[in-house]
Amino acid sequence: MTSAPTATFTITEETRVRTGLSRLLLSRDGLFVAVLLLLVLVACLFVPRFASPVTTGYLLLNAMPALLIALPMTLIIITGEIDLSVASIVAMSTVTVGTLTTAGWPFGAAAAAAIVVGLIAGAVNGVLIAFVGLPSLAVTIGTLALFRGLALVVIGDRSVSASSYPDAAIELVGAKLGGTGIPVLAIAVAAAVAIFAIVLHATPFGRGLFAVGYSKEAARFVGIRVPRVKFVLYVLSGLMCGVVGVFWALSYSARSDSASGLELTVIAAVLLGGVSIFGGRGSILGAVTGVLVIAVVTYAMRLQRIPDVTLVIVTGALLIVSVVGPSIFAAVRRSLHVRRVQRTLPRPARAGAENAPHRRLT
Amino acid sequence: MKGLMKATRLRELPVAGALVLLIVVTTLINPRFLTPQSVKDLLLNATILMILAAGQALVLITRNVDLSVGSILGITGFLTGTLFATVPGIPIPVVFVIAMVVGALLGAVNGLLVTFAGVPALVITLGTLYIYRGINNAWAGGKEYFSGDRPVAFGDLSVDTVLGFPIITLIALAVIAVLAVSLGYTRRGRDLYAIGSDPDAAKLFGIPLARRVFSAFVLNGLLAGLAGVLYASRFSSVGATTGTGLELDVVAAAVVGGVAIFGGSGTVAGAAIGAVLLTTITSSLTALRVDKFWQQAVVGILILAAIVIDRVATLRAARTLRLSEARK
Amino acid sequence: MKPEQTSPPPDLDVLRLRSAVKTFGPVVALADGSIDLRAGEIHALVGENGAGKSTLVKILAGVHAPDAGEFFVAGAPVAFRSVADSKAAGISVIYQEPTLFPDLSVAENIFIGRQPRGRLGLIDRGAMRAAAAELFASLGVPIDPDRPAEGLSIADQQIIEIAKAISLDARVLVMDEPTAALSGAEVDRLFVVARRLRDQGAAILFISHRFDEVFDLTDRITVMRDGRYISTHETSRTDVPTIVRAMVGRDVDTLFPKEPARIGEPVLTVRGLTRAGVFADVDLDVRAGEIVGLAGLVGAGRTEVARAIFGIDPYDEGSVVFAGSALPQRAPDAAIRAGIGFVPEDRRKQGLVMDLSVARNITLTLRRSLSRFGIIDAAAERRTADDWAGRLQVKAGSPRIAVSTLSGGNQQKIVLAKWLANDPKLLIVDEPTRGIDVGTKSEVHRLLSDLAGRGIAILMISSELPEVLGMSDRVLVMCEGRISGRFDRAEATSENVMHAATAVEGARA
Amino acid sequence: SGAGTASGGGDGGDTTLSFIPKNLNNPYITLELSGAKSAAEELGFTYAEAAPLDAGADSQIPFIQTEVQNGTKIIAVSPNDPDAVCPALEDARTGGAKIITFDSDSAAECRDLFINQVAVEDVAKGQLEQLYDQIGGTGDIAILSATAAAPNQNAWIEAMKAEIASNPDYEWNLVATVYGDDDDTKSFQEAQGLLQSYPNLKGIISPTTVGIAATARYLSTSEYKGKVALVGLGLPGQMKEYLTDGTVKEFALWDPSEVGYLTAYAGKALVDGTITGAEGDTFEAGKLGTYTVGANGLVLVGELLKFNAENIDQYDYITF
Ligand SMILES: Nc1ncnc2c1ncn2[C@@H]1O[C@H](COP(=O)(O)OP(=O)(O)OP(=O)(O)O)[C@@H](O)[C@H]1O
Ligand SMILES: Nc1ncnc2c1ncn2[C@@H]1O[C@H](COP(=O)(O)OP(=O)(O)OP(=O)(O)O)[C@@H](O)[C@H]1O
Ligand SMILES: [Mg+2]
Ligand SMILES: [Mg+2]
Repeated sequence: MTSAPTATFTITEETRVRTGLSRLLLSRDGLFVAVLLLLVLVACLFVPRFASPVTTGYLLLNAMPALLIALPMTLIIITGEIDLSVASIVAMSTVTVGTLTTAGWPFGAAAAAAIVVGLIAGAVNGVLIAFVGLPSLAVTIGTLALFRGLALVVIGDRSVSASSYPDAAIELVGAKLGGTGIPVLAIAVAAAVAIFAIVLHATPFGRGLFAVGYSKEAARFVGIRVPRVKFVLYVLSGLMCGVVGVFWALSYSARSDSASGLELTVIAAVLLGGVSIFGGRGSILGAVTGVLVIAVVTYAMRLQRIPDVTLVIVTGALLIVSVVGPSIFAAVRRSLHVRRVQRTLPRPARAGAENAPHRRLT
Repeated sequence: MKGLMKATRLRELPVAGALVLLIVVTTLINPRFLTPQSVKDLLLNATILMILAAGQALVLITRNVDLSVGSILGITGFLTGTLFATVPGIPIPVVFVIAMVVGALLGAVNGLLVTFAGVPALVITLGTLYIYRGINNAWAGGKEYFSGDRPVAFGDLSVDTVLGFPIITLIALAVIAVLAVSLGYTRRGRDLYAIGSDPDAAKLFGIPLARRVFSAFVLNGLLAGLAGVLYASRFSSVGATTGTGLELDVVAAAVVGGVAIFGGSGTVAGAAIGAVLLTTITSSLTALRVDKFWQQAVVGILILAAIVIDRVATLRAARTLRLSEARK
Repeated sequence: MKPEQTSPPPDLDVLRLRSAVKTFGPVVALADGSIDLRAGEIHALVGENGAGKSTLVKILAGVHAPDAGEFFVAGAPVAFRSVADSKAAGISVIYQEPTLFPDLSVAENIFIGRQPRGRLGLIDRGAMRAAAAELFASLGVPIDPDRPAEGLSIADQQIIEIAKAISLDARVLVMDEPTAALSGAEVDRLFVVARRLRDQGAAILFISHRFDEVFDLTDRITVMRDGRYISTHETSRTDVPTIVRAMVGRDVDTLFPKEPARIGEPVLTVRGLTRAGVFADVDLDVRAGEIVGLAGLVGAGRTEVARAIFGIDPYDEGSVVFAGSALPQRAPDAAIRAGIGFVPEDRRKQGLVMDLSVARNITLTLRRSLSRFGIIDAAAERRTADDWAGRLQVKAGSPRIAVSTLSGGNQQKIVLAKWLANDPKLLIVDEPTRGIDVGTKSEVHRLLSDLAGRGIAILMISSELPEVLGMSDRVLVMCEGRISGRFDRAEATSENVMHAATAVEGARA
Repeated sequence: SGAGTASGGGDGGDTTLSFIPKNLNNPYITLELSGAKSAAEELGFTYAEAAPLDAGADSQIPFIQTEVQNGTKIIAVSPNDPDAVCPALEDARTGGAKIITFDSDSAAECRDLFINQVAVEDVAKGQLEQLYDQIGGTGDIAILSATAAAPNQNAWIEAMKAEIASNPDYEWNLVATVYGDDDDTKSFQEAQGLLQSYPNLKGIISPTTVGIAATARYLSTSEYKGKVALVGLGLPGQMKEYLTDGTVKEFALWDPSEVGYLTAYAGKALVDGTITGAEGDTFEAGKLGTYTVGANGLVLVGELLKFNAENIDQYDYITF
């Protein structure tokens, strides 16, 4: 082939490709994990009693629902969609396990039924969004009301307390790993996180999600079955919500308003974790860090008896700073760069007086 | 051909049809559904959501969204209560103006962050949803202002009627009419559609994108401020939690009314009709004595039905277009 | 430098850009962009893909602010801060990629921001519609001003862009590859309009990779290379080889180097393919090692047939047999697995995921073959991407840069790389050289020829007759959704093909 | 309770009284807490309050957990759900804390004491008597409650139903029970829905301060003003205008600040061992006098107060 001259000019020190670890450390995720660690450190130093196994136990257990739902939510947001109905699905699942247990079902069967209910709910979202082609924001606002409504239909004004379930199940939820305070369930959650991270970042399926997020049409042209992918994600989301519902029933109680408002918490955490609402960008590490940052800040502030009002404001501010910050940072960098370029490039010869005619063309 | 194009543009038609059908069926079963008092109640219920949905439509059309409206309404509602309680004799129009200005300022914060920092509106307004709500909580604390704290004339705005229409409903209708005309028949209004239709193209074309989007947010904030005042006129108390959770209802109303969630199409009139439909369905379920526990589920089904119908209508219009062009 | 080069007296210039610099991060898109436009001339700007033409255009348009350089309009120095500024200065631009608003009507697309107003200052829709209809009439195109822009073909979109620019009555009209998507008749009409505007005193900057057009239409030609101004020539006093040499800095080999290849068994067999209202009764075969050209006027339905074969669109009747077994409908993944590659006509929307990196785009079709036990082998992925980017000589800062930052020609190479990496048996290429410069074009042709030589079957859709005739072993012609002519290489002449392309009465003229 | 105590401030430990109401930013609760706060001052205890911003069933749990970790010895809570808080309360008791529920109760085994405003039966009977005085013993009536799962409201409603069934004077037809979720807007619309669906409705009972105010507001702005009777539990300061304009003739409540006040004193008595929560224990409660623990650890604050146009000016301090 002919040797074409290269048309791209590169300023070498800036295109030097960073590799492996240093890239991760300097990436947004890396910085964000550092922020999390710093927060934990600050909390340990300055918040009395934060550094204790009690914290690990409560904090992790409290963060678990949001964490588990954040995993499929990350995948969904990366494809450019959203799921607002998650909390309502959790409520349906919770209510299912509660009602069936009181109706005499064995706990295992009731829990399985609850997970199936979650799965079906996810499939309903999936069919409407993936196969009928409706916008996910609109659909899940609808199912947010519908699923919560169905939970209400099933359980009405009753509630089923955690004490209705077998002690073994309750104990499992409360069990800790020795003296660390880390809940036994955290192992399962960590496994879920790892599975989702691998699926998203290292499998063909995950690769496809990013492509779908940036351009559904282009994704179609490389053989990605976009509707099927979306359907799978919503079913996955429903499944996780089903699981969380069972956890919820065991930890708290089964009511029609269980987990209400959880959807915004999860979405806020995922977005805080750097997942782009427009799709195409994001990582499981970021999303998980997002959930944990909010959990740690919340926990530390509550230990200090700082009113929730402040917490609400801090959450909102964090969210805004996390997205505005990088964009300001980028703008500053851009302008610095332009200035440097202007300095390095030879100034064009100043147009002399003869080049600045005063006559105007009309 | 003309008729076809009209049909594809009039996305609000199916909703309006559904609304009429709902009212007719409910009235057939429960004739009291259309007594003057009930009609008045229906209109009053819809008023606030109508204003909010119309404002939201402006923002949605530009391919943005404002989730903070419930919180803005909360702040301006409480502000209204505070003004009346702490500044005795303050003229009612002044309160309207102050609340709307505050609403517009809060909207401007959203607009600034969205346009100049160039970050997605959903994230920004989810953030300000929390922040504004937090501010409202911090400010109000456990304090609430009751209707007794406000002048009777102010409360009467949502009691007295002209030609069967409550005054606040008339205010809302006037606002929506002005908005509808500005959006459909002014250059700035049409710019909003262009922006929502393809923001990149709008930028290349030289439409002042940031300024237009910013003004959509400001207007939406202003309308939320207006809604806050009307809320204080209508309901008995305003406090820290006023307007909580309203945002999703507002977006749902706009979507049901045919405003595309991804911008570029829909009208304020459609959004307003969507709001009326959503509030009417609640009333009509009550009037039909549908089990209270079923109501929320029915509302969910209604939202889904509305978007499915809209989708089917759009698809059919596109198909007709394709076939008619093929025949050409 | 060449003797025919001229340096015009400066006081005639209605627009003058001097030594403009534009960088995007590490990429210097424009190192020394200069251009002078005179009132009453049509001025061509040519250069290889990535030479910086579109970047220069965007500086004129006020989309990008130059990092350095000087800019005069009508003699006065200007610094545009926005597109509005440039419009106010009388500069109207047709961008390389159409920029229409899909939800708005065609009429509104033309007049957005300056709709005619009636009583109370409100928009007069009737007047707007009438004005649009009048414009279309003057351009001789039958577009309904009331239809939404959504779903228009690229050609029609381009025509609307042209109508929009014309209606602005600008004193400077910039057209960035306006003809890339147009057929002969439409190009002719555009030229008539352009000449009329020139005669009325407008300055027109015309960018094209098609030399016949450049020489037919323009008065002067400015050449750019590697982001730099090279030279300006009087059109009447120069010739193609001179310009090409200035563009690429060397002599270019013959275009269309199709080598005869050993033609084998049919790989693709399509019978009676029909989709109501779009195409009907399409029969075609492509054999191993064969290049089948699919010619026709814009809108003849060639793209639709290709999409149906590949499984993007459904069809109502007919069968598609590939390598001996039937291909399922609407399953691009099955088609890819069976060994079909498809280079679509809209590379920005369909061919590439623009925000994804060069490397990720190349390996997108290889997701499965690059993975072991369901996990992608990242090292192999990187190697593959580097390998193919190198083989096609893609010019990109780094494999991790987003393809959206590459020039059109380089983007097209990425699309090709993506499919070649997948080792296809059949490659369907739709307008493979649209918007591609001469140098790259001959590379693409050589590549296609090579592939055929290695036994790959190629179905090539092209609106450029010389390309079809030069490259194809056989030529099929479509008209109004039907195959209206079949020719062997020997019998395929421009007359035959054009005749078949317009054979059916009432074909879109 | 773990490390870090050294750097701690004065919170936690034996002298902190921690109040976790249903939520914050609600006038009724503010009033309750004001009583608790003044009692804590009298007792020389550190007063702390923490609660979610919404009255969700599960949202109180993290706050209880925080108190557990802070080692607080007296936790007073008004559960939004009687069962959901139990596991957390169990943890607290394991850690040595005394648990008092006030205003609304948890499952009895999860707490030491329940400070109730007024006996459930008295609340129910009092409201029914007020209604009987206004509309007699016949006709359609309806109830507008708070949330569907609110424990105290549900207890009162049950008691009302029992009383209607057993009292021969009451021949009312209870047509509906609806829930305004203690949300002003929602309660307002539920009231409206009731009147529309039941044209013959003669009276509404709303045993929640938010519900009665919203219903009164609706009635006062509609044609039903003065025609449909409204009774229930309301804040005098808020309801005064409706007594004045004739929408409401009489309603009831107690002094919420006394509930908080008594809760604080009961907490002190529990922690210093004066009482254990067993039936018959007695303790001093400052200005309120001496109280005795009843069956199931129940302590009653006092009587139901009835407000009408005559006495309202005496009581409108029960607001802010
Ligand atoms: N602008 C248009 N107006 C009306 N019909 C159109 C238009 N564009 C395409 N079509 C319809 O779609 C069919 C196929 O068009 P398509 O653009 O795929 O043809 P093509 O031969 O591939 O042209 P191109 O050279 O643009 O690729 C046409 O037969 C026509 O019926
Ligand atoms: N937004 C951008 N970010 C980064 N690089 C860019 C951007 N826009 C253009 N470039 C780079 O600038 C160079 C010039 O691109 P430009 O689009 O001006 O070329 P062109 O001459 O118009 O090519 P073509 O004929 O293919 O359209 C290319 O190398 C391209 O990759
Ligand atoms: Mg270009
Ligand atoms: Mg085509």
